[in-house]
Amino acid sequence: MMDWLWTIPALPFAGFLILALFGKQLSRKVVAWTGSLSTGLSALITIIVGISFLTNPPGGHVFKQILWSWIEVGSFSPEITLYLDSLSLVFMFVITFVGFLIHLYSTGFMVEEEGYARFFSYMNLFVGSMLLLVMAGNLVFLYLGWEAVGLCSYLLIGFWYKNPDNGYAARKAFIVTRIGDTLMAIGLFLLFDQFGTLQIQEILTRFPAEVAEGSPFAVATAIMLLGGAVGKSAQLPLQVWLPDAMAGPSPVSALIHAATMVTAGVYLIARTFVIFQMAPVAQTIVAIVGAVTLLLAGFSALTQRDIKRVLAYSTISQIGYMFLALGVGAWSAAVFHFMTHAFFKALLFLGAGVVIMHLHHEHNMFKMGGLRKSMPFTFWVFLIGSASLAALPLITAGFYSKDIILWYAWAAEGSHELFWLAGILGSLLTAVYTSRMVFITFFGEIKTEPHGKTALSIKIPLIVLAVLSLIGGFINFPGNFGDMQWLSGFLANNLPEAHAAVHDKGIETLFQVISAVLVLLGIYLAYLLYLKRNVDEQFSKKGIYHYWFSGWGFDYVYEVLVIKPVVWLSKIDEHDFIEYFYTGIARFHMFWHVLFSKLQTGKIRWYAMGIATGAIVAIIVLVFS
Amino acid sequence: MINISLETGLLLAGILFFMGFLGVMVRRNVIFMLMSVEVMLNAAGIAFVMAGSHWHQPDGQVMFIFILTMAAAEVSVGLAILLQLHKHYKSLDADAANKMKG
Amino acid sequence: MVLVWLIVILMGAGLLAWMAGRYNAMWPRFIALVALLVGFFMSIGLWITGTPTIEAGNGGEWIQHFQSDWIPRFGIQFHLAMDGLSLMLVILTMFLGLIAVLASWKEITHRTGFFHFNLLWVLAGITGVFLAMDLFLFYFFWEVMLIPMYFLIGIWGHEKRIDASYKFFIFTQAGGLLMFISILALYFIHGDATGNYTYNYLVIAENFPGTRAAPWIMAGFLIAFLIKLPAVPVHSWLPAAHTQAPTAGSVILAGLLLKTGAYGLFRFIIPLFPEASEAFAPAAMILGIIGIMYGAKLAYAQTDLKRLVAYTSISHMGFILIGIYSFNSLAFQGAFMQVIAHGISTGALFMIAGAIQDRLHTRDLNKMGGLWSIAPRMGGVTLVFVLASLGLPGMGNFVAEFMTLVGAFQVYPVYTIIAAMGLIVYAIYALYIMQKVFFGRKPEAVKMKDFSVREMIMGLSMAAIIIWLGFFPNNVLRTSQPTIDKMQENIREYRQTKELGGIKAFKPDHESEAGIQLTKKSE
Amino acid sequence: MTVIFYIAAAVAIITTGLALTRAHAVHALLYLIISLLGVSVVFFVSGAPFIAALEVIIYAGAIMVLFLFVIMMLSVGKANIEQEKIWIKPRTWVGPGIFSLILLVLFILLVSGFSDTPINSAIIAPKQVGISLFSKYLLGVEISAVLLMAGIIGAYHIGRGRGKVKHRFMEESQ
Repeated sequence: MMDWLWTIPALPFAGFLILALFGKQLSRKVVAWTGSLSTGLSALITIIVGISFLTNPPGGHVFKQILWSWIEVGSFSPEITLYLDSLSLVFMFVITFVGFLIHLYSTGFMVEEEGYARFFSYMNLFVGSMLLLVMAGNLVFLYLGWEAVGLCSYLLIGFWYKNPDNGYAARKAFIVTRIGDTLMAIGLFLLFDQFGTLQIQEILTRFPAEVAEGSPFAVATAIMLLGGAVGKSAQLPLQVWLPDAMAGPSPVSALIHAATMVTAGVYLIARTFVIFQMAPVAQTIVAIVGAVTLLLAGFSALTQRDIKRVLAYSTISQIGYMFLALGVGAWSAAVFHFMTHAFFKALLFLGAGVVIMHLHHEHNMFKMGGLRKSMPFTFWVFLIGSASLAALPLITAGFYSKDIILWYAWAAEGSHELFWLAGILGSLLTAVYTSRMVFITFFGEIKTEPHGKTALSIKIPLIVLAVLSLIGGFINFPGNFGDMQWLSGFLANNLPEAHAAVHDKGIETLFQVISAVLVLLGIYLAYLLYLKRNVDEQFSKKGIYHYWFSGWGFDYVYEVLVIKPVVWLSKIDEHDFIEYFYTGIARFHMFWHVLFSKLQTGKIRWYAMGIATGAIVAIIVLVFS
Repeated sequence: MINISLETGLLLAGILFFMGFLGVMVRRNVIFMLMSVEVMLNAAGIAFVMAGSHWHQPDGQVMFIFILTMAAAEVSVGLAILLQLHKHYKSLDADAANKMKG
Repeated sequence: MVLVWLIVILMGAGLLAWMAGRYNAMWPRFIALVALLVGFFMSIGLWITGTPTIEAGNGGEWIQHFQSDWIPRFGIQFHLAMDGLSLMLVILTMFLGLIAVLASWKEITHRTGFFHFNLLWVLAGITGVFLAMDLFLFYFFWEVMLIPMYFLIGIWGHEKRIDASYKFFIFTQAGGLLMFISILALYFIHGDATGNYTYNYLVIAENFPGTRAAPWIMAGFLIAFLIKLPAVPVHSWLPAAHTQAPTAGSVILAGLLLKTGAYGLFRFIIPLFPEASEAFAPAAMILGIIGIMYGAKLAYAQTDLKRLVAYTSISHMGFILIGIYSFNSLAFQGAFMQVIAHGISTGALFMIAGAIQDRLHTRDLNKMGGLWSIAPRMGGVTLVFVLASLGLPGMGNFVAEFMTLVGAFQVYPVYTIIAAMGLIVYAIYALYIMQKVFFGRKPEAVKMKDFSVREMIMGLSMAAIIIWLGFFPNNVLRTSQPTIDKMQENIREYRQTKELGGIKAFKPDHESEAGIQLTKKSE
Repeated sequence: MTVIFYIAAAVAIITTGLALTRAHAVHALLYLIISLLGVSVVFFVSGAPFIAALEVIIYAGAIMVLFLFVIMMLSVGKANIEQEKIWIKPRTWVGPGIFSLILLVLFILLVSGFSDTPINSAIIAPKQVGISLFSKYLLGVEISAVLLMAGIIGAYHIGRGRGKVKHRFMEESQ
């Protein structure tokens, strides 16, 4: 069954090709079928391959499929290799499965849009590219997927191309992530320079032997890779693109900007974990980036008025948790949180999409309200997603994944108490802003009356995701719940296990209680602040609130420091100053031309005088000097 | 037969040459300019002949014959142009024809 | 003999087209199309039949070789030879020639006969440049490609065509004459030293001593090639010429003429002057980086679509400079790949720009926008090439740029990092094109037709090739590998002799008249 | 004989000077003929009788007569002579005169000290000239022939002067 591995990315690509080339000619029904079926089949094969991987693991828990030799020049010989291990399998499962659900949702959601085929072709392209990213066996191939998902993100953010703002957001997303990508490319140059290969596994095995721990090379490489990860995963300082990326349709936000693409950075760091292990400084930086990002984004999420922007900042914040986990060495915890986050965040985005759709494309939460009664189905699934995001204890998937991260933030070797503090503060914030969002949208008085009915193709994915948001956490219980850490165990085949410095189950339980209390406290706080009193109205224009609202002013700073100078620089020299040099040469000769043509009077006697003068000068110079 | 030096001969040639040159520069009438040119050519011929006599070689005289030929050709063309000039401008003023185009 | 035919067919068809154009405007188009198709399939055939030679060859075995006397008195021969490098470039020439003919099918209605004559002769000149192994013959073809191009710009160009054509002519001619001086210098220095006065490149390359004049001789070649490439301080002719030329002219200029400069660097500069090249390398790196950054910056500032694309060419050519002067085979291959990939991607962009201008009668980006809604096919094709231009993986340009950078990084890490920053700037201008032309709001007055079948065939075939290059670059790389290896070998040899303290000595070589020195050496 | 040389030379110089200052073209021409005759005498005494003869026959005879014909064709009238007098006012002579004088002085300086030995003017016979002309300078003779031919054709073509077109490259501008 493993030999079918190549069909997993190939199916979405085939779907993309069909839709891109013949999309115009096909009916909407065929388009919808092609789009979702290709992803669905891919998901099915993933599951089959996964089962066969689990039941009959290949040697070393690694399966490789070499398709063809890509580039071959001397020692530089990246191949098109698919690489399957536990890490990529988890990612593949989420990508194809959640991807399929979102495709299914889109068949109903996008039904009234023009460019139906275009949408599905881009989506299929995205799924295929994302699969390449996580299945790539060497870094160049990974980079291919990495850039291709960026492209799809660009295309889908700007899907409604007629509005220039969407185009701007799309370009911003692409260019900001491209900065990270370029840093990552430099990391690849460094690695190739050192090892003469870009095979991931070869680098990982040779790295500890050939590079000293903490050496400048290791740190530089790790930082460069981190740069790529930070760009893609919208972490500090390159997080500015993600809130604007909400200009795309909701399924896009769900698939690309919540569930899969933005977690590519997590995947990259987990994939190249050895490099980070060998560069402790860089790993600490990863943790710091994660901790700071999760707090900053949390505060920003607290003040947003656009429901999708709340979710966007929350995504940034949740990925911050994953980075924190990576930074403290809890590799599998990051992957676990990635998985549950994919479920509940996709659910939230899709739910928000339903709300937006039924309210005539209204994004502003303060014009919603009271939807609990008019849209009960949406309310309930949204509530489940929110509970999971807020990590409501015991019954939600978010609780389990976040709990492990918080525990290792405290207990892991080389961690710091501040990381835990940031995490716990973040979980309070998460509870507050999530509840705020739910309260404002679904409770209170009705401000806009929804219209239309929700199609079945939209409901099914929501139900499935809601279920997964609840039970998705049960595959990995915390250590003090008994020895039931199946996901970590599975990942341990390919990722090192986290080393806890503290092994006291009592303390672990204590911390769980603390965070549970804080979550409940956060919900109550939100109830007081946003349902009982309308705090937003009072603060909306003031000081720090405004500062948070604009994402801590990063956009403004970049505008002043980067964009304005670049635009200014290019506009002042639009006509190329070198051109003036050549024009100058031409002018110079023109000047002498005009001058000398004055001498050309046409009078023969004048010329004779000229000859006389010339003769005098010539004789004096040549003979008498 | 005579007792003069080459210098003297060349002096004669030089005087005539520069008189001719002066004529070219001063006169505006094309006929006179052509005449002046003839004088200059003739002076050059004198120089050749004198030099030939000095060294007892016929080459100087041969050169004179060439100059003569050239002068004849030049005068015939020059006078033809002069006629056209006169027809065109109704004048023999060399400065009238200063446009450098037909 | 096939090589001669390649050139003769083009030249002959050119004359025929000129004559036929007096009777019917359609005939020249068909004549040109047929001639180029024949040339194209001939060169593809050479590729297929030549592949065993290439793969068996251990460096420098010719696929095809033709040599006969031309002006024996001065040691000038009609000497053509084809290795993997020139083979790929000839195929590119024929392919882009086809594109150029198809692109001007509807655009050129005025004096089609003379137009196609010029077009075919430019192509013949370019083919000749890629094949010539006699320096004099090389110079001859160098001029052959220049003059018809001057006419193409000057007669069928846009509003400022006269200025542009003068500028093009003066710049390239100045370079050409400097090169000719260098060729003469090589001829005489080599002749004086060995007694064998010949223009045969292979003989000279074999025996040319490291004289003190070498840097100056190299400078002559180098300036000619840098102008053609173009590198930044001497790029000024390019935006004008590309902008004003008709579509076919722009396609050929960007796709092929610039590549003759790169080819010259590969073929002449590095093998003939290893020492001087090595001394020049840091400067070349800086020139390359300036080209990349400055070209991209200027591209972003433009509002004229064709001018924008023209500046992107300058920018991409910077990578070639960096690749060639890194002196390792990875970077060499990267630069070579850039030659091919950029030829196709920029050729396509000019084809599209020409199609837009033909429809809207403007190149001003501010008068466009939202064209996707009325021309999705055109938009899709454009998207592919815009992405290729920004170096998206999966396209040939990415392979080229990535290989160049990886190769260069091993030698000049700092420069390479700066050059890599160019990739960010590429994204800025490339997406700017898409946004300005196809996205955003469509002005009410703008109406135009989508791509026709003919244009779709062109667009899709080029898109297919660029993606094929992105995923299967090995086919191309394998073909050029022996030549690159040979270059690499030369450099290694030179470095060894230098380390031993010796200068490459004169070899009074009497056998070298045969001219197939490289083959002999490889045995 | 030396005296004859000096006299002839003086005559030549003086008549040339007169020729170039006349306002009336025919007068000038006549002075010029006398000057040429003087030069012819100079040739004769300095041992070149053949050249002296040619000078008289071709220069003073043929070429000057050609001038005369043209002057007659143009029928120079009184108005032209008045115009000519205005053109040759003394003031116009100053600048060119200085130039010519400087050049003459330079020339004299160049020539002086060249050779003091008298010309031993043994006669160089026409035979010698002829032999030299048709052996050593045969190519020159050929070229001269071509030149004369060109002169004839050119003179005919230019002088023909019918219609507006003087030459196919020189179309009338108006």
